[in-house]
Amino acid sequence: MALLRVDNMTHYFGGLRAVHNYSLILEPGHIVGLIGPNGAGKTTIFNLISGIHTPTEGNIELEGHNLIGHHPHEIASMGLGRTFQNLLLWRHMTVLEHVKMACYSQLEYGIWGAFFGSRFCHQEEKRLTAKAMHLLETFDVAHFSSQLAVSLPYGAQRRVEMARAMATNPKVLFLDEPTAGMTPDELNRMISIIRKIHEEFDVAIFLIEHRLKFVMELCERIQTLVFGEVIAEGSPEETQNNPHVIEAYLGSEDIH
Amino acid sequence: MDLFLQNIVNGLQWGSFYALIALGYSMVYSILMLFNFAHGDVFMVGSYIGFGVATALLGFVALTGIPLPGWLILILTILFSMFITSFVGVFIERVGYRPLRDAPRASAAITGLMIGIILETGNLAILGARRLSFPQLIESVTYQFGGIYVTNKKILIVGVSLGLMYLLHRFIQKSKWGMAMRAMSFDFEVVPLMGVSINRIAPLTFAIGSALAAAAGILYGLAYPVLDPYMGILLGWKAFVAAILGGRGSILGAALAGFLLGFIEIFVAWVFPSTLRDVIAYSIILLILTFRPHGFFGQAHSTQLRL
Amino acid sequence: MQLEIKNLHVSYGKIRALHAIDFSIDKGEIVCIIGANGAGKSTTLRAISRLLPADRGSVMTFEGKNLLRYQPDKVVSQLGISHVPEGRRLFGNLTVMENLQLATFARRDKDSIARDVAQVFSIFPRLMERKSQMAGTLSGGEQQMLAVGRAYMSGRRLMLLDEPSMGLAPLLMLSMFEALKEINREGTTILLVEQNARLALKFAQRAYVLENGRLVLQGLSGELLNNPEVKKAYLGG
Amino acid sequence: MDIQDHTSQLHKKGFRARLQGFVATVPLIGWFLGFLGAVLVEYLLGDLISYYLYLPKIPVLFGLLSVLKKPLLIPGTIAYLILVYGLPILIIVKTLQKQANKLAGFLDKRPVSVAAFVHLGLFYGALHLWADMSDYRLLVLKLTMIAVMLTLSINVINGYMGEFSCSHPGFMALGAYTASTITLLFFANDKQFGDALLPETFGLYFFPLALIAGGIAAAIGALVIAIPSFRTRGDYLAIISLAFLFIVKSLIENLEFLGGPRGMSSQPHYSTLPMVFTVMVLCIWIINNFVRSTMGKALNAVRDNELAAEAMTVNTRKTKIITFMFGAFWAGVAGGLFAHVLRYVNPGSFGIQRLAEILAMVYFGGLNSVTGSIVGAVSINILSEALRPLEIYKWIIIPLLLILVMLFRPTGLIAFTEFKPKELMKPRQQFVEE
Repeated sequence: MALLRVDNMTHYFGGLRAVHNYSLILEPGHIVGLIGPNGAGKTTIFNLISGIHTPTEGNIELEGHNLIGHHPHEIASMGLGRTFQNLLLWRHMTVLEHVKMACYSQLEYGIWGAFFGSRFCHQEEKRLTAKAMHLLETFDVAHFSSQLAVSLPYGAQRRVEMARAMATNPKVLFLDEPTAGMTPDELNRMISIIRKIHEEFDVAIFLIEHRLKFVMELCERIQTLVFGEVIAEGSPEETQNNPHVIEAYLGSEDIH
Repeated sequence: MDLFLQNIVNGLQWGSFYALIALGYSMVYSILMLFNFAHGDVFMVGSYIGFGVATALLGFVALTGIPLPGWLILILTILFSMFITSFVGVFIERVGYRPLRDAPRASAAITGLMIGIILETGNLAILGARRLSFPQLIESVTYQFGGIYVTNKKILIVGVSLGLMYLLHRFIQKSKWGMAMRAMSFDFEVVPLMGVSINRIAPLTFAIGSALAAAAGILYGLAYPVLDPYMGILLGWKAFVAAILGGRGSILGAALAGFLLGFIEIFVAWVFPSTLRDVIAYSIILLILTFRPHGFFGQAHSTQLRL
Repeated sequence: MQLEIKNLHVSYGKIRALHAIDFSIDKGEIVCIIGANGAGKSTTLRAISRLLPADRGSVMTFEGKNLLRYQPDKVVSQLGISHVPEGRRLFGNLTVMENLQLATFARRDKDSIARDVAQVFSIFPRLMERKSQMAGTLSGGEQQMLAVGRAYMSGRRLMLLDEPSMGLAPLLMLSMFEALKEINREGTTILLVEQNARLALKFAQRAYVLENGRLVLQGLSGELLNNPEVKKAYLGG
Repeated sequence: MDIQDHTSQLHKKGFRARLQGFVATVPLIGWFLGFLGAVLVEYLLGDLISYYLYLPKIPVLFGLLSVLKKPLLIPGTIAYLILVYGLPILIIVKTLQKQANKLAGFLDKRPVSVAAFVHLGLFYGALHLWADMSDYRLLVLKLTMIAVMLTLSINVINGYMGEFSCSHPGFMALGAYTASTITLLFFANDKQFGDALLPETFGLYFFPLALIAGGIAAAIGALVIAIPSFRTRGDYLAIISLAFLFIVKSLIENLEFLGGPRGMSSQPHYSTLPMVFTVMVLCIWIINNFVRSTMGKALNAVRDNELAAEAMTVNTRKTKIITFMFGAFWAGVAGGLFAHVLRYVNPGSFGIQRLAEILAMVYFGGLNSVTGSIVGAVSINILSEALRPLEIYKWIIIPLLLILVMLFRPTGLIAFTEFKPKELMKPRQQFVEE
């Protein structure tokens, strides 16, 4: 059984068709990439699957559970973690608080425990802190734990965001342009980080990316999206040599 | 039936005040995405300035003996007061809003509220607690159409309001400043790229809104001649509600919602005991906003309070 | 040197987006800046049109005048630098004609405005047909035309273009660049930022390569097109 | 010349550094002891000292009031303050420095609750004595404590969750009227509800229940705002909450059995100082616990980015409902206390002016900060009492002050800090090490 399965998903914004007949099968442990020019609808697909928008048509299943109509937080608790293209860090929260916050659905204490500061509540908070610190160490940002996340260097912010996504205990991880704005050094580091989480946490990964080098190196399969439609799907080599992809994404060869 | 039509007329008059004030809120909102919470008090200040101008003109007539007719004094009063009050708006923009353009919106709201309190208290401090009575510049004449009674003042109030709204509409649709305002309401950030200075458009918007509020203040003074420093609170907040109800930033919406609010209040008071007016009017508003969270003409984008 | 930029630093809060950028453009040139997403291309343009404040120590001169002394609206109206922002940013609630008129807000020369409008319509005849339509209802290509037309109206010494090819079908892209060539022939200097590097390098005479807020390469377009590093990083092979 | 300047500067710096060093070595309990001592001095010798300083009576609010009325009394008042407050506090703090640190160290090893109990007991004792000297002081103190509760509870909504809610006076009114109805119905003989149903002696014990009932009424009212908040934020929510405020106010005006516009009066005298103090401490404690827990931090996540919060498994709807009801609950409780402090409420007490006052306190003190709320409530309250002699000019000075704060610190004086009682009560390290 596929871990994540999207069938014939179509979505309209107003009268505008943003995504057309999109399908995806993500097997456990796989890494799939989604490429395409700006405005092709890649992030829209992420938002549709993670429940931020509800698709006009189509079906989405995670481990056989239907996701349509669920709130994003429910989908996230079911095991779909994600990052955002523009990070969406919380402005006034520290790095540690970010990661702990992502454990919200794992909180065992109730509202009264929080009000009266029960012993159980304190134990839970300690447990989460330990878990969060462990994640932060994995992503090599533990030394920033008490700083505001937005005050960190860009690369560190990216890693904090990934740690935050991992704290939701995802089975599938969606990465929206994880290397945007990174130096080549940071890029290589990001590749090894993604490999590491892929192995260590046993998650399937679905990622949007602009840099071909990155996608080619990581992904087993690549989908190319143009104007909301998948025009090609296949291995990195196939994609690289597909004339449609070259025309649409790399810029057509003959101008002037 | 007659009573119904009579209430329509009353609603039109009552709605005129709301609509004129709501326009000021809405214009400022549409370009700056901020509500000018001092606007209700600008209405009050406008009314007092109108009182001052009218008194001065009457004094001038009495001194020089030049027999100016009442209607001319009224027109002059409205024009002068609108002009003077517009500077109050410019001042508020300069002091309270320009420095806070990049600050959290809540801070600007607080500043606006506080400027409002200062205007109220300042007025109280200068003029004292006695209530002033607005000079009656024109004789009241009552006309009868079938079973409805209409005074010339009512006609004047509704007429002047509609006229001003039409002028505003023309200004916004046809002039280049109006065009710049519309552009600013759509996309604030790139307006400077058109060679348009935000620091000129913003004060202009405040000035126009304040001038309209001043007109409303004088018309209000004609209908209900007793002025007091807190008159802006009651009408101002309700007009603010109307501005929101119309859809924030929508000029047409603000005017229509102003009249709608006027009708709701008049008709509620007609059908129910008048003490229930606020309860029912606000409950209707609450229901409308719960089911149409962006008002009648508002765009459905959620703006968060920046912190 | 029409535009000369030295040691330009720009920061968003604590994060520095541009590090010591140096470059210059001659009058009448077409120059492009290429680079990956988030490399700082748009930031550079926004700094030139003063939408973003430059950090201390930055120097920008345009035709001998200190650019840093000008407010963003004066950059347009007094220096004649127009800017087509990323994503076009048209005023969707204004008609096509109004969008063009607004761009002449600060201009006093009534007659030449009419002539310029006619010129825009002759470059982009499609806009003529859509004259009284709301800009928000235009198709992507028409929007891009209007964005360029609007910039043409507001200032013509230097035109800054942010990704003019974004979201355009290949054929439209070609005609857009044709139009830009024409505007350039009339004497407008063009500085454009492109993600589609191949296209940009074919169009421009010179190019700068931006990586993570630093200029890493510069040269004539032809040279860069054949540069193996550029090929690998930006031309997809 | 140069050298002299230099040395005098050095000396100055030395003095300031010494002062700072001294202040830093005194634990909180030391200051409380000092305050208690000063109050004792005033209690025993206040009348005498003020008589010899030609003051008409002991300066009630640190002389702030009388000074504005009669500037001639300024020197006397300053002398009084130095004699009664400045000197005793300094002497006590200095002499008991070691003992206080030892005591703080001892308490630090006990559970937090024990330490808190001792601190609060001491503080309350001092406040009680202080308020005992004048009815006016007592009233101001109670109202200030209620203001602290109001400010904190609105901070939960406006600061921690970042909504601009305007309905706080409405919540307060719900609490005030509910609690008053209960106490008047059961424990008081009055015109509206007739004779007491239960013996009056039970009253004080049932009063907390009445307060809770008031809080619950307010919390239920808050649902009217919480539910629309799922779909809308910012201005529209502000207006919905404003409409709610107007509805509550004019509804009460129309309900004859609640006294209509005349209001309700002769509530039993239940809001005693220990009662108000205890409820306020509970309020601070519970709110502080909540906002420091991960569940409470969800409010910040919703404020800073709702989308990211949802994607990180935060149930934003539940969070919003909890926040509005929680904030409203404490406003209701504060309203109940308020009604029993003044022993008279009418709908006019819960209008726009009250809203402006509450907003002023929270934005002055600082958003997202318990300390800020306490500082804001206390300072605005004391200021507005102190400026009372200026009559209406008070309402020019306070708004101006607030505008200045907004211009220079748009989120308030002490914003975005955590309130950590345990840290506060710790012995001061430097001294212990020596």
